Amino acid sequence: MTTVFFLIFALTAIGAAVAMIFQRNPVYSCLCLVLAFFALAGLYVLLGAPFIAAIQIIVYAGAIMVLFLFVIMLLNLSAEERERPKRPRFLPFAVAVGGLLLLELALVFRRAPLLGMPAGQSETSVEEIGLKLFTDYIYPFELSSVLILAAIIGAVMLAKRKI
Amino acid sequence: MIPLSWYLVVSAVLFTIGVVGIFFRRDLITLFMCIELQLNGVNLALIAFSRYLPDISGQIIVFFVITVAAAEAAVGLAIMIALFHHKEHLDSERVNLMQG
Amino acid sequence: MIELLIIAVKCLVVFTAALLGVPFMVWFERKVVAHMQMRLGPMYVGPHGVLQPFADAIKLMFKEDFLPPQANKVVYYLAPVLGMTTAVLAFSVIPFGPQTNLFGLLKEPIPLQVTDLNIGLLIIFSATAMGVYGIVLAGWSSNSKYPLLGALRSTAQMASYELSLGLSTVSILMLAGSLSLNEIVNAQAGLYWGFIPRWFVFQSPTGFAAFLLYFICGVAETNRAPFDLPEAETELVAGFHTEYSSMKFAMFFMAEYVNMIAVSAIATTLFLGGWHGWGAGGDTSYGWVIGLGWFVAKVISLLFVYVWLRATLPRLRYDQLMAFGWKFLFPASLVTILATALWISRQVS
Amino acid sequence: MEYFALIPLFPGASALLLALFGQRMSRSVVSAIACVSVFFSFLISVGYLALTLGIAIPGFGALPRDTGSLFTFIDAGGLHVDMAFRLDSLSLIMCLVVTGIGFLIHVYSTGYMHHEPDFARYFTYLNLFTFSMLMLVLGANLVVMFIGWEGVGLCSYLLIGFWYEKKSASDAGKKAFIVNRIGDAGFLVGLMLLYTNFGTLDIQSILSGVNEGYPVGSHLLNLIAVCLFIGATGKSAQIPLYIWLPDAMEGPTPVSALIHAATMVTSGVYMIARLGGLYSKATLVLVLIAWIGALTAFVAASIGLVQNDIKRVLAYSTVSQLGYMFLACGVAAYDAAVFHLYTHAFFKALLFLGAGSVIHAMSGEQDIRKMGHLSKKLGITTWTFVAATLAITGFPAITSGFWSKDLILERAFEANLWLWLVGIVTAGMTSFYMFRLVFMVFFGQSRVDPSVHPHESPSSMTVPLMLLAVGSIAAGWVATSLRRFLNLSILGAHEVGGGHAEDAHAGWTMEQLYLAAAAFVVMFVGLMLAYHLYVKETALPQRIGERWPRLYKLLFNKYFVDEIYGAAIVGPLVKGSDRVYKHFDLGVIDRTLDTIGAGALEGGRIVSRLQTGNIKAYATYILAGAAFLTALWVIG
Repeated sequence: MTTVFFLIFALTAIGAAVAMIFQRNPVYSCLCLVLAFFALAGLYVLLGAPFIAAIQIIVYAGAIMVLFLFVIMLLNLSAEERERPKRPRFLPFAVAVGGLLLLELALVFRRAPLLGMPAGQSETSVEEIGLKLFTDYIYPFELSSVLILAAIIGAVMLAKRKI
Repeated sequence: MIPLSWYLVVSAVLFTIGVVGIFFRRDLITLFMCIELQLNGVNLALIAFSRYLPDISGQIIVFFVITVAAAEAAVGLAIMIALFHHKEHLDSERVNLMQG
Repeated sequence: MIELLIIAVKCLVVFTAALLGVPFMVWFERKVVAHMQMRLGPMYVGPHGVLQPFADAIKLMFKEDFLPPQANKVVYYLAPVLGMTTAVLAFSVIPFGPQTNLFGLLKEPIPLQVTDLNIGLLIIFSATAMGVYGIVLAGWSSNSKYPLLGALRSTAQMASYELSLGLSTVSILMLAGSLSLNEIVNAQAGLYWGFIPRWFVFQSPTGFAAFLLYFICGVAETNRAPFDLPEAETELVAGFHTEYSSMKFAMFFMAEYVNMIAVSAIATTLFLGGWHGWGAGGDTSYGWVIGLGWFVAKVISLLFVYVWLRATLPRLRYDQLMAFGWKFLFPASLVTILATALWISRQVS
Repeated sequence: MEYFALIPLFPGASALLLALFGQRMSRSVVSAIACVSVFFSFLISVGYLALTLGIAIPGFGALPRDTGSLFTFIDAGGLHVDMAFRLDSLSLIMCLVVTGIGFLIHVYSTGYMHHEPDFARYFTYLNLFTFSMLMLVLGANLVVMFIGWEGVGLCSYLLIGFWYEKKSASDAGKKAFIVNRIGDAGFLVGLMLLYTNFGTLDIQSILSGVNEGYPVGSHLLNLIAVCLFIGATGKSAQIPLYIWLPDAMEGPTPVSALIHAATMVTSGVYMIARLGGLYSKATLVLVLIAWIGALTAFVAASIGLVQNDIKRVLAYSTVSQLGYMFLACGVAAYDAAVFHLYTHAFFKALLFLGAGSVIHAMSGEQDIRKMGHLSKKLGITTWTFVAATLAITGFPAITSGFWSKDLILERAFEANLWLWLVGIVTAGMTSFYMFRLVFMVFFGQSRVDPSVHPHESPSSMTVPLMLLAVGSIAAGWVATSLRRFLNLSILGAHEVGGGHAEDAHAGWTMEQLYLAAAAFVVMFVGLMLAYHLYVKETALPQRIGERWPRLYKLLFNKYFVDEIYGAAIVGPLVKGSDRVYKHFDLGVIDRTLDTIGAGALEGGRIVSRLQTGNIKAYATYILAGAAFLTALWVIG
């Protein structure tokens, strides 16, 4: 049962990702990515991380990708200009390096010890994450708030033509 | 039971697709999305390790990655809007203001 | 196998109920608004026009299904489906009543809830967050000026109000200590001094503030008056669904009403004690009917407020809307959280 | 608590204060700060003197006294240098001279420099000089001493070029500085040799090291001694590096009095006396020092015979008197050298200040041919100047110069007859040119320009003159006890009571009487000759000059030494430098650097092509790097 779900989610994620980079229309790319994120959220659930899965959907799919879509629409970006000759300057390189990287990663994973799922491990509760976050990771947490503040100010400064 | 390496393979494939996408596509928005895809590939690996080790820290790191990604998206998209107002296009191969 | 069957049945029931709520809500709204405006409202189809919504539905079904020529076909079809789906999704985690074996029909008692997840509230937020896609995509795929503007407005509006919406529920999480809606409801059982229910609205001084904030944000999230900017007739024709007609329009229409019901149901669950009320049936075999009754009564009261708002308040200007969201609701919800934290820490110590 | 560490501190603090805030202070405040700071130092010195004389003052202990390390100055590798001071009889006498005479000259300066616009700068330099000189004197190790040594050189340069708008003044400053650098190079080499061989630069450790480990006449000691002596010839204006001192007269006259007569130029003598234990064993160098001293004394005196500038005459007399001191050092009579240093400080300061008073009165005129019969107008100046002249010429029995110069000649006689001969002839010449000066300036007929109206100087100038006059006469009366006191430091306590220190006590031998008489005769002859030539028959000098024109020209042009140096050293150096500049600097260094710079530029241009501004190119680099690193990890 789990294996089936895994296969469904994994293949969806990969398929959506591939579709994303092949779609000429940015809106479609965006939607494909949202789909991939959903599939990933499914994988997270399978991995016993429902909180992260929910966050993935709320933040990634529900906020970040909406932002992307918003910008695409605001700038009214259509499909890439077709009249300009497509010069795949980096395409051969992309294929070569991508293949190389994949190969390398495969090698690395083959070497990794094949861990089985630890027995009796239930899914992580929000409480555990919260405890960890506000004890061991309190400084990164506070720092991230500063980061977000900086991002807010930066975004406003950049996007507003006149403050 | 699904072995860890399956998740890692999916993670690697997603990451690689992101990498390939960066070379394959031209408009900056899509490049940005490819970067998000790469981040997610890494996130998957982190969560998988967090599950199999088991160590909850992996999930915490993913939490931070998502936070940072949100901030990054806000700033990055703001830059793109500014750039579009300036150049009327977002073609990565025609944006080379930083040329040395 | 029986579990799967039960879940399937539950899904079906909830889905049908949600859909059936729509015509009722349409009729309810028209009648209430009419009476508030000293009119009668629909009177001819059925007694007091109760069948009017069904007549409307039949009319919509037979209308021409128009596809704008430059429209982006796939997305154009996808958008209303997305909107409808996300609207219904929220109901999957809401508990409607206590456990029951349906007058002995089942051996084991089942909860009146499709599924009880310990991240239930997050699921609701996920659904809300995804709701925006339907509107955005509808506006964009129509390949038309007004829908696009309506969609952009609504994106900005929903993204803005979603923050305050989420924050306003944090105080409930702090009080209940759980994300599971079932546990949240159970934390509100009982009465103070025998007559004041232990709803979260009454449990802490901040509860009511949080409830108000949540409800205001909820109204904005569902694009209802006075926050119905995305479909401002006078400015944008009909907003994001200008180009939609027939059943696809009907789906947006339904999605909006389902969303209203969902927001009310969530507000009931989080703040108004869910199915708890005075004199609930307890463990008796008919207790679940009373609980369900309480739940429906509370939801309908909130829906009444929705209609009331629509009949009373004028529409906000767009900049007012944004300023209200960011400059009032957002800080207010933060203050509420802080106050709740102080309250809880005092209670604990 | 070692209070004497405060001695250099007061002028130093004052210099800092004046340097920072002097421009905003009124003249009276500036002069008060400058004078009072030096006076404080003088008081402390006097306190220690009183203590030494058996008057107990609370907080002051017996000599010698070391501060120990005040703080670590240098700690690099094996080299450890502390900031440490040592006060013994030698440095105490020097302190008294520097602060006492320094104080009087400070006071004098407030009057002399009264119309100077850059008043604060002058006193900043003067205080800084006093500070440096005291560092030099008190330094317990040669590094601290060297700091003072360089500090006084710097101040000398700054003060000679005080009127830097005048080209001759700034040139003279540069000359002094450069010539001193040559000497200092030798001094530094000496320091390095000392450090490599003794492992320390602490004076007492070095002296005890020399005392224990080295035979008399050791080559190493000779080498070190000659290096340090080169430094001394520069600082103390000896052959061959004396040429800067006459030019240094471009500075304000009180500066000439303090730096270029009384204190700084004697630091070479002080240094040799301080390292007497070392020099006594460097027998070869001692002979060299003696002859250089004698020769300098003679040469300078002979030039002084014909100079017409009042300050130049005094400058050559300074060089000449310094020659005497080195002559004394050369015959290992360090006590005599320091004793002469001490008396010379009084009368030479007095001479310069008197000359300053004259110049002040003459509104800047320095040519003695345009003076004459000034005794009428400048009573105090005249009599103090005469007192100083008697002292420098060694008028018997009552003047301080008699005691010190006589002692030197006596020691020279004991060592080498020829040295004595040169010394006695020089004494005669000294007598002649000094009285020539006196007669031409103060007596005879007035040749003063009618437009100039000489007037006596203000009391701030005359009071120091009178005090110094008293000192010039009386300073020699303590000869015996002073020498004994000095020998405490120079010879070490164990040698006091034996050797030469005893003979002064034993009364006069016949030999000493003859020597003194010879000196007196020579002095008297010089006096009479001057009187005859410049009061009686004033036309005669002219005729003598015409009779031996070559000799006159040779002397008048100072043996053409500047010209010889110019032709032999400066000219070739300039030409060589020019050639080096054109061929080596431009051709090799500049071209090398230009090539490197151009290479970097070109390299940058090539590398900057990598910076296409295209995001994908950057992504390519990153990816290639990531792939490479991962590959390394996979393979490794």
